[in-house]
Amino acid sequence: MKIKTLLSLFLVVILVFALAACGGQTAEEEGTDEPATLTVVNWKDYGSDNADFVAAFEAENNCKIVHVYMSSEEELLTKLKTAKDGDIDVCLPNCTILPSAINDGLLLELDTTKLTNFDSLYDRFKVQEESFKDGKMYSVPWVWGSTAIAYNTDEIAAPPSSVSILFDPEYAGKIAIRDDFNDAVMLAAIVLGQDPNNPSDLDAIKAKLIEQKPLNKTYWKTGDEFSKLFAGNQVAVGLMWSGQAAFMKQDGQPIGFVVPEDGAIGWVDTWGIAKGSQNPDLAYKFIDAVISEEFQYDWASTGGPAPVNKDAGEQIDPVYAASCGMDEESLNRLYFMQYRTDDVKKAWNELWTEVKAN
Amino acid sequence: MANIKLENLTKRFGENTVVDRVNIEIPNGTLVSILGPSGCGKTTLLRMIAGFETPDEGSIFFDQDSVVNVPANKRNIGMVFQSYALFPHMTVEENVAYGLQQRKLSKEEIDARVKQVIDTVHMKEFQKRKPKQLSGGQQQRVALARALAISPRLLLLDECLSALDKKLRVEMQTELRKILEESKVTTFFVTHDQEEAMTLSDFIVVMNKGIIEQMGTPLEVYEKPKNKFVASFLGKANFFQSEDGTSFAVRPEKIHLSAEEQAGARQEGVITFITYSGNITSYTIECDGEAVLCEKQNVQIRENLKKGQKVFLRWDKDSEIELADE
Amino acid sequence: MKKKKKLLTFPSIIVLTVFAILPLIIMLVYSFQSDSGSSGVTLENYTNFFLKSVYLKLTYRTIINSLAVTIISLIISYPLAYFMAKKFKGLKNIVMILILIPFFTNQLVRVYSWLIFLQDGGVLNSFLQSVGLIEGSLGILFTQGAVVIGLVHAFFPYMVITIYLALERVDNSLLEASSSLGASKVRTFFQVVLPLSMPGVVTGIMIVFVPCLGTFVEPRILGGVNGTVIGTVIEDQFFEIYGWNFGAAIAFVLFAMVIISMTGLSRIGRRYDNE
Amino acid sequence: MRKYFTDQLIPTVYALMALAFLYTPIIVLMVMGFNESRYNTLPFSFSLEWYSALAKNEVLINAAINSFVLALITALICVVLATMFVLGMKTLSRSMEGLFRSLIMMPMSIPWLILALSMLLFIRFLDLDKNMFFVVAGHVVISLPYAMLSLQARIQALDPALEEMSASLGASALSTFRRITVPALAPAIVAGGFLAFMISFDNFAISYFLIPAGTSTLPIEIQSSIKFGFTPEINAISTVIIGVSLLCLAIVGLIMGSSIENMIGGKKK
Repeated sequence: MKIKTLLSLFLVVILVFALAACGGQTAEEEGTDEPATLTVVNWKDYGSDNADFVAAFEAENNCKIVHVYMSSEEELLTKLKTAKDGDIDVCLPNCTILPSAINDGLLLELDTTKLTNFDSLYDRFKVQEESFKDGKMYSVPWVWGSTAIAYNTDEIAAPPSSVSILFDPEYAGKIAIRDDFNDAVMLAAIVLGQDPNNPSDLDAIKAKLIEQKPLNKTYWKTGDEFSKLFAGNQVAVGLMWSGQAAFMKQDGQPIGFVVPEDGAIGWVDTWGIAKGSQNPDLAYKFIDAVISEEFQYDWASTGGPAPVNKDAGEQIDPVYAASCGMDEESLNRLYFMQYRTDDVKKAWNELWTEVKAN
Repeated sequence: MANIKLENLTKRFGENTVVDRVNIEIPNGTLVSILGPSGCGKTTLLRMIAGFETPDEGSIFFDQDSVVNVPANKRNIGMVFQSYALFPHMTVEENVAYGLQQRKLSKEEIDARVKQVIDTVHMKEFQKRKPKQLSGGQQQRVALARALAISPRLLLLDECLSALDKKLRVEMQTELRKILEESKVTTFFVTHDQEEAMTLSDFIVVMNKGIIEQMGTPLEVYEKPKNKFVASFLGKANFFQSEDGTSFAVRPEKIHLSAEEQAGARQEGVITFITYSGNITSYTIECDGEAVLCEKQNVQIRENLKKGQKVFLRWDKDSEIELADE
Repeated sequence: MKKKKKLLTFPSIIVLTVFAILPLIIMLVYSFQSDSGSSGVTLENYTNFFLKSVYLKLTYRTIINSLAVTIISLIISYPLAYFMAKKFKGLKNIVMILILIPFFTNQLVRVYSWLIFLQDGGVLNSFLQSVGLIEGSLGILFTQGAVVIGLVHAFFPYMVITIYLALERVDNSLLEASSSLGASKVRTFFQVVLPLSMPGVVTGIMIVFVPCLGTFVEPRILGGVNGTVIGTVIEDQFFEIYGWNFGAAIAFVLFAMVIISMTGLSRIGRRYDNE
Repeated sequence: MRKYFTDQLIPTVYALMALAFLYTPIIVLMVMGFNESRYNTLPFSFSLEWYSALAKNEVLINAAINSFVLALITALICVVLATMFVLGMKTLSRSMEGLFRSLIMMPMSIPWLILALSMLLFIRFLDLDKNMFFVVAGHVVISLPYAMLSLQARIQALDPALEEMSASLGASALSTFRRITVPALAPAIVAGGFLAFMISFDNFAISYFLIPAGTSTLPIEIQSSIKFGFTPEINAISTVIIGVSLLCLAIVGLIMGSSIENMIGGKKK
């Protein structure tokens, strides 16, 4: 019968896939003799997936590194929350979500004595507030950077001294701030003289952002968008990450980067080990490797963000460091993004939605 | 080829009984027309014989074998649909060969049989064409050839001529009859066209509302219709009441007209309408407020009857057809 | 026989039920939960959506955008489908393939290519300047116009396909019959061809309008500061804040709107569907 | 003359204009793959550096191959499911048919992001591991409506008498299906498979949330690159994909051209 044949065909197809799926798994399970696999959640093209580094680490530790890419900080939380034991070994939460991850018990408590390079960190990163809960440490800072002013050096000769340049009608149509509620609110707070991490008057911030809105060419969402618009001379000044600005500069773009006197937004990315990791020892080795002097120097000097490793930081050419906001002075001007509760995030997000819908 | 016997065949669609306890027995090699208005159940009957519908009750026998549980593709039945249903992606040849290929015959056997059947329907020069490149009549022949190629035990033709124009239809009727006589296959022919039914068949089954009203040879059914429905559906008829209250029918051509009063005149009336159509002339006569139709062969040119004229109607007692009570 | 044939629909239905309906029920449950973590059933996500003018405003903007995209797609697609079905002979397969080929590229990459093409000083701008059509900058990128262009580009080929398939079923002999009855070509078109192709048009409208409502990539990238639509709000709820409950609620409101408009549309379609 | 105008010239010009619109971004992206600038800026300066970079980029090439295989499997399953569905659909009552059809079409009206997250939650709810089976299932769910659309249109045009006729000629149900139904539906099956392939090939959300670690697809690679910017290697691989698919279609067209034409052309009287 036709029907029977089709039905059985369908069943066969389903079965084949089920088997293939199971087959894939059993292969993994059987592979206990095979090198262990370390699953790393990070941004794509963000240091740890550098092919040379991965190859060297794999060879040295007889293991395999698998990268899973995240598409936003919150989405990393989703990944951690929906992961099964062993799905994820190490991940890169930043300080805004770190306490959420720690409070939900998604990260393992760390023993820094297992990290030979921990002592080389700048002191301030050894005691990064968000990494701790009840005196226990759950993550190790890796890199830091700023979201500050990137400008076209052909059009703007002197480094802007204030973030208020992003509110300056003189540059109307040549400005691009980021489509991100956190950056937007903090930026407006800096201009208004409020505490960027605890703004007192959200209504004023909203009004300020609405006032600023028509000055923008666009709100950029991805680094790709910004770099293309900048290179295409569509945007002359905007909010940008220090790392990407450095990279673009090295690539020959006429881009200048400055943390202005009134400050800008700072961030710290940290490594944590996921609860349920099957290879915690390997995870420690991995973290130790990426906070090593060698790794940190290599990356920071080739367009990466700023190092947390003091030995690495001191090797970097001070002129270069200053040009991409890695210097001490810039560091001291930054308002580092802090953890925000869900309610705060929700309020800020809604504020930003209202600005955009205005 | 086979004797076909239908016993108590019944089919219901929901509340509707579309075929109601039908009994027919057909000897080998007969050409049977199933005649009836649309919606009378004739197509459903045919589809049950073909195996596309399962009867709710009753049985179908090919010779001694009950086929109710035999699927359509095992019944060895040739079919021709009104739409012909030629396979559009196959050539004439391939269409005809299709049924033979299902029978796992050798290529030589198939080729020989295809050639033979295509010759029979005079389609040799078109055998490489696709259906859409053929005219309606040609498609019809291919459909017939395809059905005949498998040497079916039974051939079912479903309104297969009605898509053709009148002239072509008459031609095809004759040709069909010839082909069927040669192949001696038992044939069921479904139609709503009484003329076609009479021209083609050995036997006519008149259906109405799911039941068989009457069956018999064309002569029997025409000359001796059992009831008003059959009488009026097959040919034309005038209906009268006799004094004892029974009703009877008289065919228009059996009525004699005369201008003068004569012995045995049964009715008198006034001519209200005359139609001349070459071989016959028809008169509509108003008798006691009833229209009576009367047809005359134009054996010689007559002219004497005019519109508005008073005429007398006469017919033989033999021409009166007794009708069963409704 | 009929009963058995019915079984043929089951594999699809089972796949849909197991891999779409059941999972979505979980999401539906989310939409009725408070994000504060308490487990009770609440309507607050829905009331929040309907009581805040900003969401209604964005919904309105989304609908207007989607309508514009649908209408423009229809204007482009119908004649093209008509020409393919009725005028091109051997060419139609080639045209069909050419219409589908661009979809082998990634949606994001296509959108970024529009960005490059439409930007001031970009290809289009330079071209128009050099032929003297405009002076200065074009200013079309980062407007609703650019969003509509991007969305029409992304969706109109599907409409071409559905309309083409419907038109192909319209028998040419009907057109001949109509003109033999003395109808002009225009009249034949409006009284015969158009009604008979309506099912395809209705499907085409659905296949463009419905996904347009939930889209976020094109508006975000091409729409500039005013590129916020309901789709981007949903995206933000899931990616920027842990707002699954509210995000799910918006998605289901959107879904309800889709159901309503689809029911209305299929009524229209059924009126023309004589089979 | 007038006939030439309405039957040839206007349709051709119109089709060319529509195709020009359709190919605008495609040509831009192809050209930019040969441009030296990483940021797609003008003036154009010819370079093959992105192609040579692509040739060494195993990650991207593997991801593209994964996408291709995934889309192929999805398209095959969709075509089988959709064909079965439309064949069975004819026997359903009108209201059931409507219900079933809207069920199949539903994934078109839910943002795929939400569908993908729902499936992820569902898998976790059942305490199962992410695996390729679920990725394929998710792709089938979202691609099925598109395959269905083209098949539905065709099945309505399919004369049921053809199948009955085939049975009366002694063909088994399978033989009828193979020799009559499939050829009659073939253009729609091909078109439906093609659509399903495209939807799957370009899908990000479902793959992203359901795919097991260590496996990637082209859309995942592109979406993940975008945070810091993708290089014109992406343009290069897109160009290669378009080129390869055009080449395949041209070859298929040359070999099967006449038979496809016959299948399609054979439908109408």
